[in-house]
Amino acid sequence: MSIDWPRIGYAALTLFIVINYGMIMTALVRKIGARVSGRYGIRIYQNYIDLVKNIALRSKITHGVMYYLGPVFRLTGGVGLLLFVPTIYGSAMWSNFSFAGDLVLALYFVFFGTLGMALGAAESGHPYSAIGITRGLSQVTVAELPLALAVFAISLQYQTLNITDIVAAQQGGIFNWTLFTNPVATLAALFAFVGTMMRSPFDVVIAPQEIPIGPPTEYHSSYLALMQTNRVLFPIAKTVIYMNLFFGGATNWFEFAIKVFAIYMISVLVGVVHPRFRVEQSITFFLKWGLPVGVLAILLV
Amino acid sequence: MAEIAMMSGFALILLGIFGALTNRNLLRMIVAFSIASTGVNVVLVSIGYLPGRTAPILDAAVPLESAAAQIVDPVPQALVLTAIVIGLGVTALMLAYAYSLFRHRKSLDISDFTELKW
Amino acid sequence: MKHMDPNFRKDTKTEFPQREELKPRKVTTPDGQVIDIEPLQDYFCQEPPKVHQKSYFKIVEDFYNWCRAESLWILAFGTGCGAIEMRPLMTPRFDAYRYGIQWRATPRQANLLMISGYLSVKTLKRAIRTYEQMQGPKYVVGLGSCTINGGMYWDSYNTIKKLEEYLPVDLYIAGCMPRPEALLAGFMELKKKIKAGNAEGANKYAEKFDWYKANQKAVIKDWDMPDYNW
Amino acid sequence: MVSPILIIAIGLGAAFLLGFVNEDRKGIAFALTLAALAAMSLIALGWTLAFAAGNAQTADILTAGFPPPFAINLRMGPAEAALSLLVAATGFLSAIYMRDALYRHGRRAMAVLLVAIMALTGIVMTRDIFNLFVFFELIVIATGGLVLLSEDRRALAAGFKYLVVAQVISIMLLIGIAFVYHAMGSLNIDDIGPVALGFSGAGLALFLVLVALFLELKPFPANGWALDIYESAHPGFSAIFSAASGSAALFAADKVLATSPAWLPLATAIGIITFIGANILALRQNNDRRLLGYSSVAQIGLLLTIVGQRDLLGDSYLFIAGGVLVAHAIAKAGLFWMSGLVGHRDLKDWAVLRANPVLIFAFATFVAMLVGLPPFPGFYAKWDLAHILMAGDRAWLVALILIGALIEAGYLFRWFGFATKREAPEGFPGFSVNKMGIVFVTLLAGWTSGWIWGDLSANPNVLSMVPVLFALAFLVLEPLPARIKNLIAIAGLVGWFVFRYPAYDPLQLVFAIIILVGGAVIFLASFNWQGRRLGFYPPAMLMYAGLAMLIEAETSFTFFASWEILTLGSYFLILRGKMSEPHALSYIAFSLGGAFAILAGFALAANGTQPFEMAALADVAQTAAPYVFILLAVGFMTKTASIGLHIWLPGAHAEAETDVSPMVSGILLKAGLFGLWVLLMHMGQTQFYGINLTYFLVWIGAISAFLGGLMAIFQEDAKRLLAYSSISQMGYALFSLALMNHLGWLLALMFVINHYVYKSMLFLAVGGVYARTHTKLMYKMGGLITLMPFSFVSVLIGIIAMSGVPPLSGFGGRWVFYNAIMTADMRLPIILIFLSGPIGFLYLFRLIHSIFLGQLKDEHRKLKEAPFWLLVPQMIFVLFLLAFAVVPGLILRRVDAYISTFFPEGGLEWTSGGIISEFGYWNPVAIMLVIGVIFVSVFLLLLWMNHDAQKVKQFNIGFAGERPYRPETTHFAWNFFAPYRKAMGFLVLPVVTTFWNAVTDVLHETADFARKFYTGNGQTYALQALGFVVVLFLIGSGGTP
Repeated sequence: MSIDWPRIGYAALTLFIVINYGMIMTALVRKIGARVSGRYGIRIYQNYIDLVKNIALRSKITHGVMYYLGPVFRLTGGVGLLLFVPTIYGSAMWSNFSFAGDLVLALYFVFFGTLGMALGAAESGHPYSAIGITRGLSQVTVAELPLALAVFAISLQYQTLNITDIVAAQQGGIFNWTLFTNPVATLAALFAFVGTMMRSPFDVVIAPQEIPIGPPTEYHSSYLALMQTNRVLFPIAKTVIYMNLFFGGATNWFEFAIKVFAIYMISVLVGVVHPRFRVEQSITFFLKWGLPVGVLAILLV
Repeated sequence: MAEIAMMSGFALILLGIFGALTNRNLLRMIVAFSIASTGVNVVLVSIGYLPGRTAPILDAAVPLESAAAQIVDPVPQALVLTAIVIGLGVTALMLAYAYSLFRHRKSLDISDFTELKW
Repeated sequence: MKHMDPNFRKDTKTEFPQREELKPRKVTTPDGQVIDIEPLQDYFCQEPPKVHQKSYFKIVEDFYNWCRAESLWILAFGTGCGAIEMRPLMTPRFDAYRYGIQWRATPRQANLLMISGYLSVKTLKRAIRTYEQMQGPKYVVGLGSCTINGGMYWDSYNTIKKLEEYLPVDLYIAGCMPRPEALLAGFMELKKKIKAGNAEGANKYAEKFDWYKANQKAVIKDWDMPDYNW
Repeated sequence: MVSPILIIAIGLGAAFLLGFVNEDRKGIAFALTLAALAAMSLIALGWTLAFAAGNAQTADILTAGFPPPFAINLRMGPAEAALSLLVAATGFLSAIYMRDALYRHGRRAMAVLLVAIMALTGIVMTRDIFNLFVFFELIVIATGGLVLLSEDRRALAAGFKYLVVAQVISIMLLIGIAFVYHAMGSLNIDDIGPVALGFSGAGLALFLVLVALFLELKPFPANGWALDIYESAHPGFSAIFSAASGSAALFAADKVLATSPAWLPLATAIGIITFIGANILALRQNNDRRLLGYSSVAQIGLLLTIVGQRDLLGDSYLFIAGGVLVAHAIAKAGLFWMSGLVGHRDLKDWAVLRANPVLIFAFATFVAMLVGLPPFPGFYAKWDLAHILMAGDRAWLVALILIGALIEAGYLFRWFGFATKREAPEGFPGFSVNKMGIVFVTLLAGWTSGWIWGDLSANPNVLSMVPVLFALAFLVLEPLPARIKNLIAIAGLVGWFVFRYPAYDPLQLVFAIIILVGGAVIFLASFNWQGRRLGFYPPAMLMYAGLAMLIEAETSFTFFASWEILTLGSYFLILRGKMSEPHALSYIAFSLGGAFAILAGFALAANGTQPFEMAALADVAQTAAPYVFILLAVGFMTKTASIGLHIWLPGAHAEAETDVSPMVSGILLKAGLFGLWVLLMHMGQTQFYGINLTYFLVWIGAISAFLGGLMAIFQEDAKRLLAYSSISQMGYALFSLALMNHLGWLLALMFVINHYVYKSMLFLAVGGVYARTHTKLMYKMGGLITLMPFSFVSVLIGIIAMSGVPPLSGFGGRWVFYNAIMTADMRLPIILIFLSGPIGFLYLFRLIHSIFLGQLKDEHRKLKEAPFWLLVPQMIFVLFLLAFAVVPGLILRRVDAYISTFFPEGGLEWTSGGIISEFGYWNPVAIMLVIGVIFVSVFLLLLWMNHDAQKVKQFNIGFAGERPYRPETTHFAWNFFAPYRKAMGFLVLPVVTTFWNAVTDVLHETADFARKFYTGNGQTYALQALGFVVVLFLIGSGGTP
């Protein structure tokens, strides 16, 4: 098997672009939030400083092997997810490693980082980590359900599981987007989107004052740096999937930036106006509202 | 005649069984069963009886050739004999039981012997 | 101002028994073997803190110090009434975020410990633990007169007077209480100190570890933890 | 050939002769008795063998030289010969067994015994109805005498009660005989012409005779008197009373009934009511002998039912009735004899039998014989009976018989559970060698009868099948050390696989690999056990034998026999667990219930044709097909533990031994799946009122997958969690099978493989942890990762594989799943499947977290890694999972091609660049590479930055300024998914358990209420007997004009 160096180069470049874009974008989003509440907000480059600061910490501790590997799993999950999904439509190179698997791969690889992170955090032996994991896992199982149904619906609609093909089917005008051809499925997927972005009202998982930020409570220094990197990367990787499936994909980096930002803002907008759910409330919420929409989506296709 | 015998036989049976089921005393039950057995025997004999025929003894009075037309059916009578013998045996056994029960349990009331149940 | 009580908690007669859960104990393993458990040895890391060297290249260390200064993560831990003065810093009026100052709920991720006001002996123990659990380089800021000399608690039987005897304080912000503006000014001072490479409290703590421990143990009679809380 | 009349003559003569023996010369008297009984047995044996060899004709013996009806004649035919042998041999063995009692009571008792046996053979042979009466009366008298052999004082009262009722019966019998004679003019049974069903004249006469004969059979509910005898008499006599008297009386009834087929329905009705009624009442019985009494009554009821069906059974009648009768007689006699070895009368006191493993084996044999399991005669009989009745449109009767049999199996196996699991009493004096010898002879007779019936059967003889013989050989090997036996077992499994390899088609091959090779791998873990490990290998190998035969079965008979064998083997295997007594019981109850459904299904499908090829399922008539489908599906789903039929599984799998859990979970469950596979392969498109039946299966599978997972996440017990997970996984497999498309089947097959691997691996890992921690409660563990790294790795790999996260093999399953549902007709059940995927993630995470991560406990600080031999198979599984993840095609490709023969559409394309379906693609190698490279890069990056991290201990956590108090209070593990319980807990309310509990409660309460009927008062019993007759008469005469 020959190594496809250009492809690896493009993948690295994609990673670089997306991480930087994510660093800026998340800072921007926080800044927007600050401005809305009348504050000046953090500096746009604050994420970089925090990252370097964490890497520059002099003392570190470890609780064991899984604890050590947790962030590795986490970031691998984020990077992998990004690279397994075609980023820019119409470019073989910007499709990165999407030849390795289709939509199903992307959907299941989401759990890779979650699993590793949960294992690592659990090894720290901190009860708050475990509580946070419980909450996170409990919530995500139900939150992902509408997405699974929506994905099923649109893969039936397009009769393919190939993401590139799904994007291709949405080309040629805004009204070809799944958003318009299948609004119910899109709505269902957005339930899942809002539910898994770790934003209010679904952020009881990392409740800072109650269970000091939950799973990562013992993480610091470079561990935290890896997780911070993933924190800017992973939501974008996930947003890219939504963008590809429901919002027509992106044909160039500019479109990519706009669309990702816009989709990302959906969860932000929902978050800033809603107070936090308890876990069982969010489970009930998804079953009561997300699930019926999802069911409708697969019945209507 | 045969009907009367049979009727009285059945009456004895019913009487006997009624007695056996209503008297709690073991001895009375045994006597009642004897009555019932007698009733059965009477019924048996009455079945075999054919009016106007003679006893099934093959002698000069009843030549062998015409015996089948002259005698009453001998089989029920033979049965009765057997039944009586067996009845005797059973009655004796029951009496022995009653004796033994009384010796061990100082009671002849059947309703006292209910430790085996359910 | 009267002098501070020279005999503050100098009573050495009273014996404080070891906490029940920290006493060595014998337990039976599932196989029926009886083993000794020394909770302090078995459950806590016994390593002393290390003095960490600066980066080899000064330019790298300067860059790091700049980053550390511009990314102050304060542990959300209020020890006294001064805690209430911290909250306004998050509001639009003062908005400390614009200076790279954020609050963290876990000591693992924080690098600035604000001792916000008087510190009772009981709280001191928690403050020490928390400080030791933070990862270096880490900074301590004493807030208000109470941390400097006991302030209005100068003759209290259970409030420590000089914070620097127990933790390496980088900066005091005087006042009773200091207003948020003063806090912001203090942060600016701290930043300068960090950028100049002078905020080496963690190393100081490690270097003078025995001295700090002696001071701490002198006032904390029911010492129920390892010497250094990793 | 010796004249059969000698049987009677010897008995009678010896009895008289005994009168001449000096009262004190007991040895001589006893020897005489035994000699007489032996002679009687030998004559009967001679005749039986002659009939078996075809050297003898049915002989009529004219006693007085006159032909009937002028004199009494006896008949010796095959049935008579066998029954005489049964009676005489039982008498002979019982005589030896009762030696002490006979010595105590002297020659008179021996004479009475001889008379009893003589009279019983007389009943069997005589063709004269009055002679029948005489023999019956002789038996009454003899019984009255022999009851007194017992040391139990209560026997006296029982005997009297018996006599009272016997009097009533004899009155009726005699009147009946008299009127029959009146009507027919003959006392010879052969002269009793066909009497039409009626209740006047000849009808009434025959009714009286029949009803008296039926009463001799102790029909339910007029049988209290007999039960008292069973309870209080000497067990040796009870054996005669149950095995010999019952059989003889039944034969008498059969003789009379044979003359007038019109009366057969009466026998059927009484028989089936007795069978079910007595079995229900037995449920609440704690006294062993009384329980055996109920069971005897029930078995005779079943036989009467069979007698009632003789019109339909035709040529098979003797085979069927004989099979049930022989099984009943041998087993019941054996059990009564065993009861004499047990000092106390409570069922739980049978635990004393554990002092001798052979006795336990004998107990198991007798229970299996009574329930009608292979390889015993009852099994063949049951099989033929069900087939003929089904073909004769008497499905309702089959249903009733099977229900009754199930209830009987319930209390018998419960009893067996008591014997193997309850506290054995202290200071046990030891068994009487004499009595034990008798039991062993009976045991031998049981197995011999099994072989004979197998040989007589039109179907293959189970005892001549190589795997079964191999398994049974382990009985002989039991004295060897466990490790040697283990080696032989492994060699056997692998050898059989190599031997049969060429004959397998790809589907069979996959199952064979899992069963045989997989079984061998799991056996590696069994090397962990030392000593002799009695009672492990025979059942385990029996289970494997059943499984190995199952996948090769071509006819429905072999299939069913294999099914029963594997059920039986696995039951004994499961029962070995420390706390598994109730769970093993519920396992066998459900399994037998399922097996009976399968039996009914096959019988219905065969419609009388035997042997019935499995492939012929496809050709079942349209009218019957849906019912066949439902019956078979329900049967198979009890094994896969689909929801509703699942409640046996968690306990059975969780409480089993460490190496048994993977066997019964990883391998045994596949039997059900294989069954469903075969079913769907042949009958996949069966419609029921226009609805495709697979739709129901899809729903059941989806619901099982969902609820099984949901229940798993709330378990605190690690093995229970895994067990519930099996329900979920099997639901998944059922779902995908029932999708009825190419990829669905491929998916099911991947589940078969994957589930075997990771469930075996996880069970072994948890078992290894259990071996060290001695607890299965997860919250009591924690932090074991550093102490048990290998176990951790296998659980970790298992979790990644099972939850479907790439890059391990579980993902392949999910990918195929998505592709499979793209072409599925149904969409709604898929929602449940979507939800159950992540739920699987939850419970698996709980498993690994609570055991290996978190806080290590005081008492676990010095634990060692799991035992070596438990780790060996785990590591093999880990390697396999990694390999299977990269090159799934090695196995799946062939199967994919094979499935194409059923579903040509929708297959996969296997290219070098990955696997391509109609809708998507998947490249396992690339996935593994990409993830691996990224992971390693990130890891190296972290290592570079954080290589100098200080290793800290478990209490060094940022605990809000405090420090943890103790590990127990710091480990967050109990009720781990509390929010889930709050939100979805209502879905896992134990509805199904409540339902099944209610079913058993109702049965038990009915039993408890109804048995009050037996007040213990002799007069009441007599009244009941009379009432029985009257009710019968009223119902009968009301029913016929």
